[in-house]
Amino acid sequence: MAATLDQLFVQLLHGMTAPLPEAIRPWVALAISLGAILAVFGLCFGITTVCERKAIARMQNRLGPNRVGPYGFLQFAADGIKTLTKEDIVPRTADQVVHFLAPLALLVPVVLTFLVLPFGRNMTAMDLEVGLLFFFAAGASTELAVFMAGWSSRNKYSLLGAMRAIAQMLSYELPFILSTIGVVMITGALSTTKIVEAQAAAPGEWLARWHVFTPWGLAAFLLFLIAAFAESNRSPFDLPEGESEIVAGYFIEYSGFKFALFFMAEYLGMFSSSGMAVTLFLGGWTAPFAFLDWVPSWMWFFGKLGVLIALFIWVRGTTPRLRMDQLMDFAWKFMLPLALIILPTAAIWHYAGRGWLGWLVTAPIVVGAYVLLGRSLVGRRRIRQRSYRYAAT
Amino acid sequence: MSPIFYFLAMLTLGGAVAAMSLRNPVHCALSLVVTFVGLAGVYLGLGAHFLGLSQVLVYVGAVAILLVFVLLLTRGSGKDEFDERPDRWWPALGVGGGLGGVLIAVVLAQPGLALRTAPPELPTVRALGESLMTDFVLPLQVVGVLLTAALIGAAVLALSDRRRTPQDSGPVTSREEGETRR
Amino acid sequence: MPSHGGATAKVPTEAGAPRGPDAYRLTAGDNEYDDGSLLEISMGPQHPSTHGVFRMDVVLDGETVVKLKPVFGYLHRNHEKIAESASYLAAMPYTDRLDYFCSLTNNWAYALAVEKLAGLQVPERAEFLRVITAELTRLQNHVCLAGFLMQDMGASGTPLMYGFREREKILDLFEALTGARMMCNYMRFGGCRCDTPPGWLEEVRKVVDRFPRFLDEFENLLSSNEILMARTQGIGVLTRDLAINAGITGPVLRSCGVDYDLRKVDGYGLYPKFQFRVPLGDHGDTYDRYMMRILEMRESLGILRQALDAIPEGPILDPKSKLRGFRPKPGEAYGRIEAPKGELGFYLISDGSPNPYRYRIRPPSLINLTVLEDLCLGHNVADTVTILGSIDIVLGEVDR
Amino acid sequence: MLGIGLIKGLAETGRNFVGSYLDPDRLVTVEYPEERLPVKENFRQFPFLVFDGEKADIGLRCVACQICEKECPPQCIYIEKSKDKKPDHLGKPQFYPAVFDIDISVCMSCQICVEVCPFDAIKMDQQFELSTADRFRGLLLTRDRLAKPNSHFQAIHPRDAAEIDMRRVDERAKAEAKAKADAEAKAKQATAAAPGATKAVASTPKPAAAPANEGAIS
Repeated sequence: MAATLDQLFVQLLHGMTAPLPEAIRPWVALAISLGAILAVFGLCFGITTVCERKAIARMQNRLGPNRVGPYGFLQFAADGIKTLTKEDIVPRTADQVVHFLAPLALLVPVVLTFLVLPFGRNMTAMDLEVGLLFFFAAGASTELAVFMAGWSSRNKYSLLGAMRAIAQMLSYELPFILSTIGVVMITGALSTTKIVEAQAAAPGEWLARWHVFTPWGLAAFLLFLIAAFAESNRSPFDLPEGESEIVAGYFIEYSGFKFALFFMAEYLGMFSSSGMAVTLFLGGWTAPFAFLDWVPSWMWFFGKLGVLIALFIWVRGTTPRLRMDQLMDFAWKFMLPLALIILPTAAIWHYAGRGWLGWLVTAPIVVGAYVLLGRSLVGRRRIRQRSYRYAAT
Repeated sequence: MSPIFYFLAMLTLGGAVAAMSLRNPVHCALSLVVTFVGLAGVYLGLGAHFLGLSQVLVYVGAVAILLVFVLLLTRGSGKDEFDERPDRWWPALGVGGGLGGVLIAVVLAQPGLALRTAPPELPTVRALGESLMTDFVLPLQVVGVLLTAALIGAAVLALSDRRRTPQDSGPVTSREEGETRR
Repeated sequence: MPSHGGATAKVPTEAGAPRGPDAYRLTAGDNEYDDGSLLEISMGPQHPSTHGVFRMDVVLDGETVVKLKPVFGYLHRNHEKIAESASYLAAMPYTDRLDYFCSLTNNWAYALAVEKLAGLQVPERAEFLRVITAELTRLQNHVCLAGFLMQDMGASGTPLMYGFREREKILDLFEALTGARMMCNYMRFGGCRCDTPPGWLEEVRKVVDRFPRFLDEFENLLSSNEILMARTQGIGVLTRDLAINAGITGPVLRSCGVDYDLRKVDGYGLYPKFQFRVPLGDHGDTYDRYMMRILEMRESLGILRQALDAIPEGPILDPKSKLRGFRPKPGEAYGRIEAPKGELGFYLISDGSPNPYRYRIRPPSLINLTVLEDLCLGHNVADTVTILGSIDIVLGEVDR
Repeated sequence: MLGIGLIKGLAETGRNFVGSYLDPDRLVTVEYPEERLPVKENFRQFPFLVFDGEKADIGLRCVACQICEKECPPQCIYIEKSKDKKPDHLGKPQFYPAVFDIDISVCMSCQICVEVCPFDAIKMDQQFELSTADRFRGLLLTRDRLAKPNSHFQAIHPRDAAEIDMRRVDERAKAEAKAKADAEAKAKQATAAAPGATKAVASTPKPAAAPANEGAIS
């Protein structure tokens, strides 16, 4: 029963493609998977926007949307109808073609990144040997779309936003990729499926071998997550759309459905980055404890995804935004060195083993590097809490 | 020679032609990106997954951005169009054609290369990595040193022209004493 | 990046070159900066962060501000002239609309000026009520300011909502006392308009007792936040001399270490009777300006507690004061108080007629705004927004 | 260490997230059309004219003295005096407003008209749902729309209304007593001097001008 449930979607796909001729079967399967991904994550996008608004509202002691549908959960449908029926305004001076293509150029690569995510056991739409590379390659293509949007609008704010976005994405691409290299080193594979399988609990062990349970893995996970915040332009790294400074950044001149596409691409990017974080560090679809193996694998994946997205929302409800130069400093002076330090640490862990020796050797390196780098980052700017004096009365 | 190949070839060539013929430099750069993507598609179609994806990652993700940045930062605003038509296209054609001829000649002169036959086996990433780390370790290191030197040089060039901002130098406190405003 | 002819920002390259804001100021006469190297953007009047209809003409070199021209007047309502053509009493509701966050302190400043002019005495209970309402006003103003400041830094509105939540409780008190939440129109020449409704002082005490908990939460959320500190420390430094020369008052002045609080200096109202301290900053940057407000709120709570303990029964209006046919004898008077934003002064000349001959306001927002360019030069465009937020302006008062 | 402040902040928002479900002091939102807060007694919105008795055109307290029109800071009141006179509650003939308009798109709810009114005729209403599709006539309150019975005033400002009612009853009683005394005196005079040739003019005393600043609120 559990196995059936686990392989439910795999069987379904198999059943749908089985009658087809051999030659086109993989392509049809890919198309169906893509359709399913779009449907599932499109719905996720809708629900997440509502949940985010409600959660942030609760953090701010408000009620949040509660008018459309039960508890306001159909708000996203209302929003969707609104954006679809809105007039699509293109500035007269805008570069019409590029302006039109930008949202598409942003959305397509983002959707492609989902193809290599293993949503469950045997549930990878495109099980490439170089899946991780595919993910990053597709993700890197979004930068250009952001530039296209900002440049073609012929708006000073959008140009500033585009410049910020590109600078930010390029800078965070490095720690984003580097933080995953440790996983590749330990696993010895670029295939996302293999990376997940390597994190399952070994026979006889009760705890899974998630990479986040190791000192280097925890640090790399946090780095990856921070870089994912930056890559998906989420607070506190939402400078490209910093609404208090440059109003909406690169998509300031977009309205209606095109704006919705940008919005959707942002959320899908968040999902795919979170999914990759789950895959690389949180064991993908594997259960944390061996005795929980009976829960269907895709449930684990989506559960972990939900936790990470909740984290994204939580952070957004809390932090102010960084400034551009601080963002750059943080990427190049903190995250990049730390990511580079994590690489040899992962190698040491590989040879020292999973036991106490590994912990004893690697944990101090990671913690020490974190403290020193953090102190140098903050200390150079003399940032600290201050004490204040009072006038003598 | 599947339809996909023809599509990719058309994409690649069309992008290249557009990159050469369009008037707006940013459009040219974006067309070049199409070429890069098409080329990556060709690599993927040949089974060179690693190469194809690296092509996207490096060329689309970095080189194209660099091109666009250079275009935007070095040209004044409002000069989006090329000012004059390239009238000396004869020498350009000569140089380009010569280079193309040399490349084609080199490719055709490769021993044992027969078109229309797939390579016997697809090299895995592991094999690629191992050969890079064993057989080609010296070239790899040389290239690495070269690139590092270029990077440092660029950083030095950029640093010499950098202006100090208050954010870099900590709190600005040294406004002249007793100065009145304006 | 070298700029091509035309205007340049004076770029300090060698040692000894001017540092500080002046290093970035565009040289005079160089208005042809549109050569592609500088970017002029117009922030406002319809911009999410300009606190009303305020516009900043910002010239950027990259993202560094090299010129900033504040443009205001979009909200000009001819307040002073209207007040000169109407009776003394009729100007009172208009003062509510100056700094619409702090209508009660505006009322007080105007009432103070008229009382000086007409020689009216304020009964003690009315003085206590004035202190209580003024300090409550200070609380809600500072709370909102801190929230808006964080909003300008992109904090998704969370601190702003917390600030508004607390402000709401104070506004409820105002509503119960004066009948309106923002446009209170409460004070009269020689006292206050009405006495407290039954149980109002207990309600105030409840709010005052709960407020410190909120302040602690606020500080937990923000004051030690690394991003906030990085965004505000060393940003928009206002020096002592510039502040004094430019006539800056209020928390902005105290943040650069100048001990000048009209509640201590003038000792108007009943402030000499209360124990409170004046917090001072040492750096004069945005963080200090923010912290001044937080610390002042704690002092205000102390004043409120003392006032609530000591408030006597009694009349609330000077029997000599009258509403209709109020004609002060000829003369002039300047009444000023420490409004939440700084020194708010009303200058009045009476020629014995029912309306003032001259009516002039010294608005703290406008005067504090004059240093905006000095604070912003050389900083990032994102910092102009936070610096503007930390100066704490209300356009109703700037434009009048 | 870097990050501590952020984690503190996260804990704070997390606590507020949970607290918004548990602590009514945190979740202060009122879902307005369904839920309504009790209106505070002192709350003021736009002015209305008080009338006594049942009929607005008979019992209107306003005597069209036009003080409020003069004192109104934004000058949003327009009054036209009547040609004829009607007796007020004390029986004294008074003018009444033939036209009394308040443009509430101009009115700033400052309550000064209420404070300066010597007749307790104009008071502040608490009706705030006044949105209208007609921005000209819909926002111009005429005399008929402004006139509201004393019972309405008693309902929204009970403390105030009770005091004013008491004072008015006193005044009336005094006035009646005086009228009676006058009538008796007159009757005595008449019987003493020339019976039958008297003009029965009941010279009622002027209504004691209520201290304006007190009548409204305290």
